[in-house]
Amino acid sequence: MNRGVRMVLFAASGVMLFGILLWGLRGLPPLGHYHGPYGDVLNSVAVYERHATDVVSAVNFDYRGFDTLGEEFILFISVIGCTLLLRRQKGEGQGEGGSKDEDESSDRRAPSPSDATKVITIGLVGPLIVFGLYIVSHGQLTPGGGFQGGVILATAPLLVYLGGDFKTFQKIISHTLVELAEAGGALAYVAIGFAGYVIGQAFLKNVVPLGETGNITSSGTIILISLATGLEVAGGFVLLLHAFLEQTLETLGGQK
Amino acid sequence: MLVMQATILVFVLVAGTAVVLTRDPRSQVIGLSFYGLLLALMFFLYQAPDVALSQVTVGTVALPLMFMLALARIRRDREKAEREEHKKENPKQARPEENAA
Amino acid sequence: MSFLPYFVAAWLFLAGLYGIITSRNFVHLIICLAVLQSSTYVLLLSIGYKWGGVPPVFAGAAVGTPAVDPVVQALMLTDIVVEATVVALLLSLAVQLHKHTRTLNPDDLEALEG
Amino acid sequence: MPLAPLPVAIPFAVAGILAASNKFMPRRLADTLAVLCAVANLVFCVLLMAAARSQLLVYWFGGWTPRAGVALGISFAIGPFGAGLAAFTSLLVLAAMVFSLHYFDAIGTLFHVLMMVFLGAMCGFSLTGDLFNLFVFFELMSAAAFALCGYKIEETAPLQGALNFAITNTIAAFAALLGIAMLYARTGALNMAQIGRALDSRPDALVLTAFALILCGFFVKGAVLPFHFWLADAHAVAPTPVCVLFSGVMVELGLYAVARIYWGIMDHPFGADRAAVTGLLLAVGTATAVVGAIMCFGQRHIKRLLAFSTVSHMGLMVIGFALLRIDALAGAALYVVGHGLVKASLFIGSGILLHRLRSVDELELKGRARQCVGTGAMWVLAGLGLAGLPPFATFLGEAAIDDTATKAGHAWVAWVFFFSAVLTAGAVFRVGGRVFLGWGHGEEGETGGAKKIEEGPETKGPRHDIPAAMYGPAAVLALLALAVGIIPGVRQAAQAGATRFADYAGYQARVLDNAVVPLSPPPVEHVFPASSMARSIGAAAAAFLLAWFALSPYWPRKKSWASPVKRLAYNVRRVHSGHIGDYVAFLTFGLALFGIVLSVLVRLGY
Repeated sequence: MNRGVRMVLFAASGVMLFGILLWGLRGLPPLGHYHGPYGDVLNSVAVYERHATDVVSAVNFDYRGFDTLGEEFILFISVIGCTLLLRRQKGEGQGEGGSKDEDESSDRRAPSPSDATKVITIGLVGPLIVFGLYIVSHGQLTPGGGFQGGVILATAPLLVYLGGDFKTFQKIISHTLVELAEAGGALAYVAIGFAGYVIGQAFLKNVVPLGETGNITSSGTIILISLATGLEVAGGFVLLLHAFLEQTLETLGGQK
Repeated sequence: MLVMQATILVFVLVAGTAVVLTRDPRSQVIGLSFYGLLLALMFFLYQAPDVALSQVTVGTVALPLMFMLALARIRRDREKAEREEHKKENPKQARPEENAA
Repeated sequence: MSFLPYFVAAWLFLAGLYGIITSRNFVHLIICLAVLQSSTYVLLLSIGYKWGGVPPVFAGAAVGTPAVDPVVQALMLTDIVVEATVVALLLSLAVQLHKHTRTLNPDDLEALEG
Repeated sequence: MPLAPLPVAIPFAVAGILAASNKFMPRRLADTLAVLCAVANLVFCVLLMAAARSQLLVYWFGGWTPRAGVALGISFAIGPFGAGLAAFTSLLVLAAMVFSLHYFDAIGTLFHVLMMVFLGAMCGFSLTGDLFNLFVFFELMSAAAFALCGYKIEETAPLQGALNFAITNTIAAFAALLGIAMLYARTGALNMAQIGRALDSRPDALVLTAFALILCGFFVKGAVLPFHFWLADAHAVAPTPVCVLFSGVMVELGLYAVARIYWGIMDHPFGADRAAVTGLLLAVGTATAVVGAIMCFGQRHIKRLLAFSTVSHMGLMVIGFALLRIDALAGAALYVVGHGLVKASLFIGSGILLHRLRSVDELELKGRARQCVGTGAMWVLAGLGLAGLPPFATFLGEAAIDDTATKAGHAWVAWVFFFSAVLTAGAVFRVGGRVFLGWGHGEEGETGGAKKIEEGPETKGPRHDIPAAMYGPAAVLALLALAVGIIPGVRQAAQAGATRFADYAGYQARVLDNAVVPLSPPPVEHVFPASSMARSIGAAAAAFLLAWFALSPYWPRKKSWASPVKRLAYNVRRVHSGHIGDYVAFLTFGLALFGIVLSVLVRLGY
């Protein structure tokens, strides 16, 4: 089909689809009139049953923890997939790096940041890590959790890179360790699932003492899963960003 | 509150449409980052702080970053291809440049 | 107002489709896919909303305060992960495709005709 | 201890271990682990299937059993069909892993990790009883599939195919998610049994739209017209062991999800409008079968040819489901197994050709495989299975569907099966005749102008022999397709499974109230009408004749472009442009079409 025919087909069917969507959506309860029961039941029982004050985390890591296991593996497998898809091919990298051709593009290399910028960006790394850890470890109490905190943690090495310290950056994300963190986090999630299973309870059953509500050690496996997720997400996003970063750097040569 | 909730929806609608209609990928990424921020704000206004936090970290930082890096790589490939083509077309002209570099 | 979020959801879905169909650049196309996906965010969020509800976090509020639905929020968290990962996979494919063909325009690709 | 979580948890754990030890695990150890995992999964799923015969197995993750009919957590609801499909998945993954022992020397264990997660996701997809969990496994399966599809990044076609695959399937997933969200807003539930119980007896605008969205979402995975475009692009270019899984089971899972949702949720709301659903699905099923068959015959790239044959056979399976009757459903299940086995065998056959002769182009390979007698024999055997020759499992399924359709007043359905069998099997025999016997001419234009797609090698090392790990799985799978058709009691088991699967009230009672649900499957007729036997044999014979004709000097060549048949085939082919914009335009069209036609039919009380 050429562009014109395609647009005519889309215009006709798009209008119809929009119409039918609106027609169907009219059947929804008006905004603000959620009438349960699923969410209301959970809102009323989750805090007592799980000693977690953030019900979203309780749903995520306990009631519907099996969904989240799948979700973590979506991330896990995408990272594996991206590593695979962005792998270096034969004749790529060595041949290109350092050739005369590439030196021409040296002016496109990120300009070396000033000392002040360096200090600020590197100085931000510490608070960022603390913040990320806080979010990960308080998932059961306040908004946040393994996923959100993990992404924050993953941006810390990036700041090092922005600070211009590529060597340290490379060292921090020494692949084996990050890969281990990513796979280890995913594995830990499955292992927590098996913890209930091997003692004769259901898979992913919350078998750890629940502790006192409001306490950082409360909520049993919820916080453990949150930590495992944090590890996996942090590792996964570092690997993702690194895979893309490597793509942009590989033609620069010399820096490796 | 109601006014804000309605306004943010209109903003999301307009921003989403604008992102789609922007044809240059680089400005589009900036738009996407802004759009992600609007979505996060919307989540916050609709009492979803957990999701808002997620959206801020992913939608406004991680995703646009990935897009930027991918675009940088693509641009480099393109420029390299153009240089090669340029060299093929007039080899004499290209050589001094190489030496200079 | 009571129908506005649903309208926005349907609109974003269609806008994303429009962008994908008219796209001349795979990166642009992937961004449109992200916009298309945001329609599911808007729909999920609005169906779980409750007038006057507090966030489903009872750290400050007492249990029993009317709160919005926590389930849709958990679903949205999953949805956001899906978005990030699908975008990452698509981008890696696009980057590799560009290495081979030097183009990202779907119009210029003809390896799979017929 | 209950086995229910193991088919998902064990592959995930193995994937985690393989990924963690990526750098230092020897290749052979990774192979062994992956093969063992597939074997363990197969055993567990078969045990589950046996256990599910007497009663639906319900497993609540985290121990969250429902309270007063409200499901708090996520459940697996395992019937014979779900467990059977998971077992079948494990079997094909096992075959693919054994076949790939000689594959991909270069890239560590990442391939194994992807395959293991793919396995776990497909098993979870077939066992789950929760609508959102279905979406999660759909996405997980897709994410693994996208990466596997684009595995050969050295070539252009796999990347473009993977992009088309990923974009269409992702849009589909979000369409389905919109539908799921709409059902959740209406019922406040994500568990299928609970949603079904909460819905009214007649579908209103919301339920109609939601059903249409979910239907289309999973039909994109199921490659049903007009959503089928991605399939050929993805299959033609994916590595052979991945093709085995794509065609053998992943595509069928899309249809399984639709059937699961229909009988888990929609059977009661649509109870008075079954004729509307049947009418719509019969039409799209027939269109899919016909277009797939025409496209299949016009290909020269062998894997692409097989991919279009999958499209055509998916159409036939949709017909089996569309009748919404237990006998036809049992037939469709048998057809899924039979087709999956022979198609996997054929794909492995093409993989052997690629290993041995470095090409999967029919014209290029003319006569070059003369010495591969075993592979050739296996190719023809699997081709006969594809044609639905008795006593292959495909025949059992086809006969059951034909029989039910005739009783329901759709006698023409049998001829759709006939048409599809002649063209797809005819194409397979044509390839066999040309490649293994050297018949016909090797010029361009033989197959009507299909373009050549470059395909790089997948293996290193010596090519003068075919390792047992390659032809072994192919032979075993083809013979299994034969065996399934011969073993007595298979039809009764399928019938019982279908009865369980379609037991709408029993499903809800079992999942939500933990009730014991008795089962009395309707008896199966032991003898098929002679006409359906004769038709199937006739189809195989006609396929042979067609293949012979296509290779003979009488086959009309380039000069006769004007002939209407060729023009039709040419126009059908032109629509398959490989352009993602076209595919998404058709997807939009399909979404609108399904929504409107379904609504109109139901509202008019068709």
